[in-house]
Amino acid sequence: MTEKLTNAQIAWRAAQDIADGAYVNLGIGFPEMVAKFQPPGRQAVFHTENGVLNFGESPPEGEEDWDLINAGKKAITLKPGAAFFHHADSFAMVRGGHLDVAILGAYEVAENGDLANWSTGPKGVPAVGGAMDLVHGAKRVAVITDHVTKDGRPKLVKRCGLPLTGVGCVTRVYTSLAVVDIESQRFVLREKLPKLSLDVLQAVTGAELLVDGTIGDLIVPEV
Amino acid sequence: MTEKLTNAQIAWRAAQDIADGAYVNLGIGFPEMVAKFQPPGRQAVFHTENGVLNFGESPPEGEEDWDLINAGKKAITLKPGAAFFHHADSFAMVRGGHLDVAILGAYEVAENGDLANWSTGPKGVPAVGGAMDLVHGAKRVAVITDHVTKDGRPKLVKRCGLPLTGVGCVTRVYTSLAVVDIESQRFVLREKLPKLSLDVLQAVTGAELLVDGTIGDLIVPEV
Amino acid sequence: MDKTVSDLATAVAGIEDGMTLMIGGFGGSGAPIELVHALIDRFRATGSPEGLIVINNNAGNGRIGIAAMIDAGMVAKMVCSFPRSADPRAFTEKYRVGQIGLELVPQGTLAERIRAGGAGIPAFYTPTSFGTDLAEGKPVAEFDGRMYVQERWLKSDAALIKAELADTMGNLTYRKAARNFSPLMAAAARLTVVQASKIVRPGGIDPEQIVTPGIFVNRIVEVADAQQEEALMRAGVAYG
Amino acid sequence: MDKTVSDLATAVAGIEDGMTLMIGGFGGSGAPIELVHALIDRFRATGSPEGLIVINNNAGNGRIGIAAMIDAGMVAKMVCSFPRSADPRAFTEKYRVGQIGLELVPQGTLAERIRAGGAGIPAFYTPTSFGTDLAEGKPVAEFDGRMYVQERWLKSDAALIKAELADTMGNLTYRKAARNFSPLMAAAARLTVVQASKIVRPGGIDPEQIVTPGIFVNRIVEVADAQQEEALMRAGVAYG
Repeated sequence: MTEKLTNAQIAWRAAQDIADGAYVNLGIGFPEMVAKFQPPGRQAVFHTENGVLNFGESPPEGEEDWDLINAGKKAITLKPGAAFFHHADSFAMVRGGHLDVAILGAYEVAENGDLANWSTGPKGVPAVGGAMDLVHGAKRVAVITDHVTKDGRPKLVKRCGLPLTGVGCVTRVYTSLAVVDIESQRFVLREKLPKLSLDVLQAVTGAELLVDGTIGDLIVPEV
Repeated sequence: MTEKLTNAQIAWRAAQDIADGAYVNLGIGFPEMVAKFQPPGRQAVFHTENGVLNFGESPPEGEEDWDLINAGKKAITLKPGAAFFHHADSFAMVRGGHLDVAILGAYEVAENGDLANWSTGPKGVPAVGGAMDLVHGAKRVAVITDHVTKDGRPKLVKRCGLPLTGVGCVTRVYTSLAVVDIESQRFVLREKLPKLSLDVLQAVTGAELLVDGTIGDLIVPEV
Repeated sequence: MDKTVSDLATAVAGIEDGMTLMIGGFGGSGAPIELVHALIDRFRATGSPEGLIVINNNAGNGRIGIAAMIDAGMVAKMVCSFPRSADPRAFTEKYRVGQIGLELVPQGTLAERIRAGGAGIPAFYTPTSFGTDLAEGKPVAEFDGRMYVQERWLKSDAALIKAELADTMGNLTYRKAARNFSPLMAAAARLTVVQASKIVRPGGIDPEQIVTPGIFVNRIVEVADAQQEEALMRAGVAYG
Repeated sequence: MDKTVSDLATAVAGIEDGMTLMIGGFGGSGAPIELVHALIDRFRATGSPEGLIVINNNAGNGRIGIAAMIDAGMVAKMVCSFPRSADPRAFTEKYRVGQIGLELVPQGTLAERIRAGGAGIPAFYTPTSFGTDLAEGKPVAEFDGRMYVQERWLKSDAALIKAELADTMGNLTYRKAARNFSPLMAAAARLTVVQASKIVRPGGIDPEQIVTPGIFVNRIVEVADAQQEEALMRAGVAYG
């Protein structure tokens, strides 16, 4: 398994499923990259938990306004039509089902839709941020992740071993090898890298991959 | 019992207990009159449930702005430092204990602090408005009322017979004859009209009036 | 993204029989008269929508707006805090003969239930109404030695809202005390329809001054010289 | 009514040992650095206040603000959603050796609990954290077929808030995303202390644009050129 998508390519693939005008929250870190890859002609409205709708890219270094940041504490800019609001209103948007999509990273995703992405166990300082709210709020919760951990263990699993972020919340996973939906508490394979055999993919996946109809080719440009 | 305070005089007496800078909600109707009688040098900030703080008197007829009204749907004006807010924030002020005083009318007040002021029984169309919220929100809930009903029955009673607005919520009652505190579920007489004997007052009161210390003279100017 | 629609009929399309409908306003302030009348026009032309559950602080005034909806026979039930307004004839007449239902809710609880609906909070506890007839049948609980009543969220199929400024993305401001329930209802409805005095381009409203962010709004129609319910009522106007 | 006080020391007077203290800000945006440092100054001079429970989204950054309070030994426990910031040394060092407590709360639940504290809602239900370690020991309930966790309000003895404009009656606006938790905390604290970039006369802020009405504010102090926590941290500044 030498061939796999880069993080940017995973983000690109996820971005293709975001409709024009969708309200979207991108998790801190890797998921933030999704914003770069919106298809031409589509413009999503990005939400950040700390009280901004419709923010844009980072300003050039030296031009930061540190009162204008995103949930990852990075400096941002505003697009026309942006709005500020306080934290309770911000999480009313999240919890109240007003976001169309949340795209988050993962340590583990289970075939029942459970997600673990906030704690790697009892060591260190625990920190949860807005992840637990996002997984129970957005109309669609998607995950982007490498298909396996750095030491080669599956991140798509039968049941999560790490502390959960949310129960039965994830509906689609974009990985470095495949696009997998979660339906009726099972992984359903939608797309895979064209040269990758189903057997090899299954071998690096911690639970059974169902096939329901055609498996699409996961073809992503160099980005 | 020919001599008693007018409504305006009852309102005047209640107004004397409002501190400078207090945040105050006055119930619809008779209690609204309290605003007129603030002692010189004191300025309360009046709250209306429909989302205005620091409103002033009614504008002259013909100059009403019907987007600027109070809870009684009367046209109002703004004082400098006024603020608008939505209904959830308005009742956060009420329910969250941010008002110093609410002054309300009453059908009945019981010695245990129960108040009945929203329904005279099953006939007619019931309507409650913000009364039930106010009685459980303000730091001090006071009632202004005639001492007896139009047909002479006591309005200060042992237990309310009419549907309750709130349980154990009233701490002071200003009537046409007396000022009565409610302490430890008992009426404690604080002031009475100078010429009124305790016996006569007790006879038109539906529960025992305790005396705890001096009874002040309830002296109110012509207003 | 442009949420603007060209006319009132399009704005209220999709509001159908039996739906729950939140309507902004406190008395006449903030009442979206033109949207309500557009819905009445459709009912007169097609017989629909009827059997509506309408959520508003009041139950209509005079013979216009919600009162005219009630007169027309479109409303099965009102959810409100104060159905006795200056001129509550329309509601009172139907209520007395059992032709309209009423769920009476304390005003702050009404506001908080709608706020909860928009915020994804299915239930909360409030001291309001504890020990009264309006708490009958509701769960109660003690917290820190005080008793509270459990109340449930209110959501709706649609909301009709009157705003002052809107941008084409649905960001809104309100005018004075016309704000009242509208920001809460905008968030609690599946379909939020707004009449605004003026529609501006995105960026035409200072991001600091937006009261309702566009995420809560689905459709906007410009009604430049909106009617004021209180003025209509005092003039004795009847709709239709 | 004039809620203005002349200096920072007066502004933070009355915050005593063992109190629960809400501090506005999300990361550096909205952090009331000058008020926090005034409290540290008093601690250095008098040994008080200490044993504080501090509520903030984070647990301090670098060697300034809340981090400097932790360094100084004033904080017994943090209530926050994300104690791992860019430079969380101060908290991490004390946490690892058991010298500081932590109540970890999901960010939206933290916001809603503070909002509930200010709004007189002792408890509410949220889907957030259901089935996770952070829901352990909390009551759960089913509504409409879905499971929810019961959460309690958060109140505090005092709140330290950074605003943009204030009028002398305590009406406030904020600057951009510096708003975050501050309007909620202002309502949830018994004593709300505000540092504002500018204090104006009543009427100096448009009533439509006030974010925090003055009823939630007790004291205001003008800090014209307030420091920005993020900039201080990047410059490697340590307080004291």
